[in-house]
Amino acid sequence: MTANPTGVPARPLSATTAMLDVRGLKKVYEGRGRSVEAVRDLTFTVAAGELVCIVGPSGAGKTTLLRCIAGLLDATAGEVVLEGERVTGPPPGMAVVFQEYGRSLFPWMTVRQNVELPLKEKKVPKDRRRRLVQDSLEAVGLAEAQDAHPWQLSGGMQQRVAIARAVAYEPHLLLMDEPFAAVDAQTRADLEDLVRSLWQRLGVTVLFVTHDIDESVYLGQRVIVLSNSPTVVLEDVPIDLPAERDQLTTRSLPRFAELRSHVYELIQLAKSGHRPA
Amino acid sequence: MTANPTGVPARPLSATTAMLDVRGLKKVYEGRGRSVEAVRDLTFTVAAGELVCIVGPSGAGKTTLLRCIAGLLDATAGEVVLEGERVTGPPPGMAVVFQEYGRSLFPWMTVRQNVELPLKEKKVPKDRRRRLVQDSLEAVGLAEAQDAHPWQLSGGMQQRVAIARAVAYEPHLLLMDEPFAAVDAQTRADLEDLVRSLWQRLGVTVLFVTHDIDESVYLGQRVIVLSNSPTVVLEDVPIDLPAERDQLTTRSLPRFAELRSHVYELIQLAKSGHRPA
Amino acid sequence: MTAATLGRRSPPPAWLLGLAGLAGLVGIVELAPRAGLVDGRYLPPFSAMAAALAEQAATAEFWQSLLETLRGWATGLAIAMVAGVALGLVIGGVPPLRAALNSTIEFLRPIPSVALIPLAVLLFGTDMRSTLLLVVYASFWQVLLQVLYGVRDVDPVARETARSYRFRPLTQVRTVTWPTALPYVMTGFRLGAAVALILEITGELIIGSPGLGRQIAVAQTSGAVASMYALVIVVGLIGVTVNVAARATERRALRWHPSIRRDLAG
Amino acid sequence: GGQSASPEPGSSASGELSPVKVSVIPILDVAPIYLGEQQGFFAAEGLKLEIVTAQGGAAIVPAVVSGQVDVGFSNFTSLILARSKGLPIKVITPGVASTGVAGQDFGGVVVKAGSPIKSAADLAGKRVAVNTLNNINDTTVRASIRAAGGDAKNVTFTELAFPDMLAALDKGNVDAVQVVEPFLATAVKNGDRVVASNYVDTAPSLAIAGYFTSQQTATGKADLIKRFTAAMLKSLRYATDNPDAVRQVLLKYTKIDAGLTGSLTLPTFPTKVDRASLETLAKLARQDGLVTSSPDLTELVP
Amino acid sequence: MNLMNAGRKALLALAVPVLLVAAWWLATAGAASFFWPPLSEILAAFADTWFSARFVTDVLPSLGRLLAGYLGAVVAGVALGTAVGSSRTLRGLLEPVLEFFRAIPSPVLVPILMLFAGIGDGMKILVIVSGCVWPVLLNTVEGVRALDEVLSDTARSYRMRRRSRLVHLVLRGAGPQIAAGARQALSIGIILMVISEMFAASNGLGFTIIQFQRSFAIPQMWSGIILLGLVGIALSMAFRAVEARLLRWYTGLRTAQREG
Ligand SMILES: Nc1ncnc2c1ncn2[C@@H]1O[C@H](COP(=O)(O)OP(=O)(O)OP(=O)(O)O)[C@@H](O)[C@H]1O
Ligand SMILES: Nc1ncnc2c1ncn2[C@@H]1O[C@H](COP(=O)(O)OP(=O)(O)OP(=O)(O)O)[C@@H](O)[C@H]1O
Ligand SMILES: [Mg+2]
Ligand SMILES: [Mg+2]
Repeated sequence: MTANPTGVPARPLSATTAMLDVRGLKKVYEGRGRSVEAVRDLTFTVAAGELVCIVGPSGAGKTTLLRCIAGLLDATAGEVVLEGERVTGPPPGMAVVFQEYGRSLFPWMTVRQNVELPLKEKKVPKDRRRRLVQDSLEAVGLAEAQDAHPWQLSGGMQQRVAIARAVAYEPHLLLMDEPFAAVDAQTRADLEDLVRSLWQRLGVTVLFVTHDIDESVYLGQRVIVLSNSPTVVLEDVPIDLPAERDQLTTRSLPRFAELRSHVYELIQLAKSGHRPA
Repeated sequence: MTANPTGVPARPLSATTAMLDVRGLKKVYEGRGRSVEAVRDLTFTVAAGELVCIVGPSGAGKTTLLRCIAGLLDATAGEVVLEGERVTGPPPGMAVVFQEYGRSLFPWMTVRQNVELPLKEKKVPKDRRRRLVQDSLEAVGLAEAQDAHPWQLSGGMQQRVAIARAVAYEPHLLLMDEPFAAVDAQTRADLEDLVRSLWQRLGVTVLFVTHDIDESVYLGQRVIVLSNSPTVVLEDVPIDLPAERDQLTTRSLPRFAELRSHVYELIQLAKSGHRPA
Repeated sequence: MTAATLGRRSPPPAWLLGLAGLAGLVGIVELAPRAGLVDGRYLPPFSAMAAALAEQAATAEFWQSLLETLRGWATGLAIAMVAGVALGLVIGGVPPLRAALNSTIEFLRPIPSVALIPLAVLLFGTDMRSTLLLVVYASFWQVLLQVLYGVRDVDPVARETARSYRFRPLTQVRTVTWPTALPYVMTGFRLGAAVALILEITGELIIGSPGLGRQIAVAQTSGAVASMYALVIVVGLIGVTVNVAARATERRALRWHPSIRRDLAG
Repeated sequence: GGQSASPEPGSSASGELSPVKVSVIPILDVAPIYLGEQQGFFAAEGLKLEIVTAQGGAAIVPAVVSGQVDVGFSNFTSLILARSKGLPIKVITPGVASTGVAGQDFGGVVVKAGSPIKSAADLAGKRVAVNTLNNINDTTVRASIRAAGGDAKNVTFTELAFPDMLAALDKGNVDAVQVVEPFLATAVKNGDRVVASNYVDTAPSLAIAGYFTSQQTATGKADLIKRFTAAMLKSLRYATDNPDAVRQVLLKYTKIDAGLTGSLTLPTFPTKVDRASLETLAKLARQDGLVTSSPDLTELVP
Repeated sequence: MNLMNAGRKALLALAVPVLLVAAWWLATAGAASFFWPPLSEILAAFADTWFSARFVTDVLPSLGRLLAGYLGAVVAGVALGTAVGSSRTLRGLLEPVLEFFRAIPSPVLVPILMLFAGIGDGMKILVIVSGCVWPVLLNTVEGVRALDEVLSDTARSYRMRRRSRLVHLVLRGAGPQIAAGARQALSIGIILMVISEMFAASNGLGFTIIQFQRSFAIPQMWSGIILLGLVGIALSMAFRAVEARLLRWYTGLRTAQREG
């Protein structure tokens, strides 16, 4: 982890500090009769401690990409290299917030148990565990629902439990797949700031899939825009906004508006089937 | 159904044309030890052919409200009256897009079968059924995925299947629970226009739950803002934008900006626990 | 304002319905022979069975037999449950193992316990261990198969969650596989319990190890029809009791499961 | 068999009784052993009798062969079958025999009152239930038919447990049933008609079943078996002399209705294994194809 | 590649049986025990016993009854199970009665059945049904109860009629668990085929095995047991082929993210 006294991670300087290296990734889903080339050729690098957003049309293969990086899915071709090692299974110190947040919570456990379980597995001492669980649930605004079961919660609340679980885990690689899709605008803004502060505090590397273009620009140091399926990288947009961001000022910067409309145009291009030469 | 030659439904004139009447609705979830008063007292009316958006903090009870209206859940107190009749079970001619879109698709059926089944139930003749299925799948951009099973699709694609199913059904009451949460910005815009055109074409009454404030203002004739749980109506905001809307011009109207920041403030109020006197 | 739920009458409690059902059965058994639908000499009316039962219940031998039966049954079932669940989780969790053992399991499952009786007797004589062997053999497969199907039911997203947080294999089994399989295991328990009881009785009946089954055999060969049915009623009631217990356990252990949730929600 | 005098109860003079485990079927036939126990004949021989019950040969024969029990009770046809397959067993005492009086035996073939079947010969071409196929009861029924001049080849035997037979007869599922007591008495009480006494028709006083042990036990525990034999013979004799005691003891180990015991026809309890009967049974077994060659009966009954 | 895969699969499937047979062979090779004859003797008896007229006179009728009983049980179990699983009142009313009957052993139940069904093939089929129906019934009940709420709400909100809800939602949704029950019932059916032939029979596979047992034809009896096992394997293979077709969606759903 990059210890950074200023609390502001530096942009990557060279490829040698690459945390994550996706090389020529290709994924074809084989089914009876139906074979889908979801991802054709993805190559990009993420430096340690970077926060990268990924956007792309629905069905572009963002989830597929994340699963490959997480070591949950075997690629058809190409490879994913994490901290110099080829990914063959879930690496240690990684947390994933799944798009299917509802199904990723264990219905037989309470909210607290769900958040606490990975910490137990990580052998975090009891009182620290307690504190982490408490803090993360408070951070997502669910301190009161600790003893409820996931199926007693609304969709947005479930999603926040999944986020709390990932946050409490203190990963150094955090993969989030549309993690704020089910929460209201205000909560969303709060959670965005939560992710940014977590990232700054712990120096965690974050890959963040989202459909909200404003969100991608507000959060990321880079936004990778994917093409339509079969997917390639359409453009890797560096976000040259000041590192210190806040909901009001950052979003009202002219540069913000420029970037967001640029990304929006890219998405429109992607949806209309445009592919890089 | 309001036949309307201009394609633009009129605002409701009096309470006598009320399609839907929610009166003092209260819902308390009783569980072992944990009893949650999700909805305390909701009263509002929706005229026939109206398009009403509902926004509110995560966990406010929007889904609960929709389920009560759909006749899927018994209220603890109060009542829902639909076209003069008290709702005790799902009324005919209603379509619902559930928030848990993934779980609402039949995994043993293909996409086409999923969309077609309710039409078969409605005894729509075969060729018309074919056309409706084809048209609606094309409208959501899934014409190619017809023969896939839902679990072979991405999250956003699944959600669009659920939308296509509701659209093909040609309901006269359409309840949608965050139906565009999992799709990209461009698709979202397209789907918003799809809902509006459907509404104008068929005169269907629409209740639309969303977390996207821009979306609620862009789509609705009214936006009902709910308070924090236990829920009451915080404000019923009439959207006095021209009936003819389009993504570019409408969204750049000054009145649009005013309305959206008004709704946003209301949401912030709601989240901070403010309740009407 | 009236409650919206007013229209719905809550159904009578399950135990009341259950008693009504059993009462109906009693009524049929009482009336059928009286009305001449069956010959009362071969299926006596319920009252005759009840009288015979009362007579039996006054003897120490009856209670001794009941105890023997219950002991043999519980021991056998416990062994079968533990073995079935443990092996089921292992075999189901390791696909190559499953592929390797499939045909063997399918070969062994349909071997009827009655065919094994001489072998059991050869090994253990006519005491309770012979019967125990049959009980375990028969109920083990029921539990095993249920567990295998239960393990298959794990939600892939839940499994991936566990994998991504690098749960150790044992934790994965404990926190993901086991809860998913639990409803199947409960059904396996209920199936196994009845099969174990049946084999316990059959074993006692044929091998002659002590218990209710031997009493039934004696009654049968003596032509004491009412006494025999009285004992059968006892066996049936054991089955009913076990099920009540299983259901009660289920309501606690599966509180989170849709089936129980729906019941509790009303 | 001479009086094996038993003033000193074998080796266990100290009152310490040696256990002997006997596996029997809980039916009328084994009343003498219960009587003998009651009368203390076994204790007098220094034996502590332990009776275990089973439903048939499936459990009894393996138990005896494996030495799990010392003595078993079985019908002679079964034992002939076992011996012919090479099972090392030996008959040590007789058990029951037919009364030898036609119409007044403890087993017989019964038909419904109105049945056209009047004699064993009429059974030809009919459906007859026996409790086990290819065993003593169907071979003796065939013998009975042959004796009456009927065609024994085309009888259809069906296997039914004794307790189920009368119901099947009532329902017309079968035309005749071969039953033993107490079902015979019940049948007569129901008004059914006995058309043949198959045991009597086979041989004058057919030995039907007896007590046996395994070769290994016979040599390894020779003394125990000797004492058992002595006590058993005493019991058989006592049973023959005290029919009322037999009827009484039935109430103890069976659940036969007390009102019925008086009307039961008791079998005889011989004290000598009737070699001639065994030869007859062996011949029938070969004739009906149960065995391919007659076993050496001297090995079975030394 | 595909061929190699198939080869590996076959090897995996055969390894354990081959090992076990070898172990059995070795363990009994020199044995003198009357009840554990050498495997070679059993196999010799197998050919003599079953590759003969007996196949037609005993094995086929048994298999016919088995199939009839099994199918009857599956239909009855699914029908009753759906009804009981969907209605809480019905479940409360019937469950204790069903549990009562479930606990009654066949040696006791069969005589009662004979009172009503006589002693013919009908009775034997009924005996098979009476045993096979339970796993199907219990699993169906539980499967129906465990249906996803959102899915049944979807069906309700589109006002699917009772019939199509049954066909398209309940039966398909409970399918995986019904399959578990039906699979259980298969081997129970074989066992009950044998048991049913212990009563009032004069032919059949089970009858023959019991006859062998009673007449101490031990190698023949063992060969019969082996035949039962083989029947079990054959039927379960057929079952799995059917299951794989009907539950293709389920396999896909459950392994969707696992495979590459
Ligand atoms: N299990 C599967 N079997 C077959 N095809 C699949 C499977 N999972 C995904 N796909 C296909 O792969 C493509 C990419 O899917 P993926 O879920 O990665 O998209 P996504 O970018 O996450 O989309 P969304 O934004 O809608 O979630 C889609 O076309 C989808 O149909
Ligand atoms: N089955 C249930 N049992 C108990 N409590 C429930 C249940 N369903 C919902 N609740 C509670 O009711 C409240 C409202 O839930 P609801 O799902 O209606 O919220 P929502 O407005 O749809 O939220 P979101 O925007 O996050 O989907 C929440 O506090 C939730 O915990
Ligand atoms: Mg996705
Ligand atoms: Mg909701």
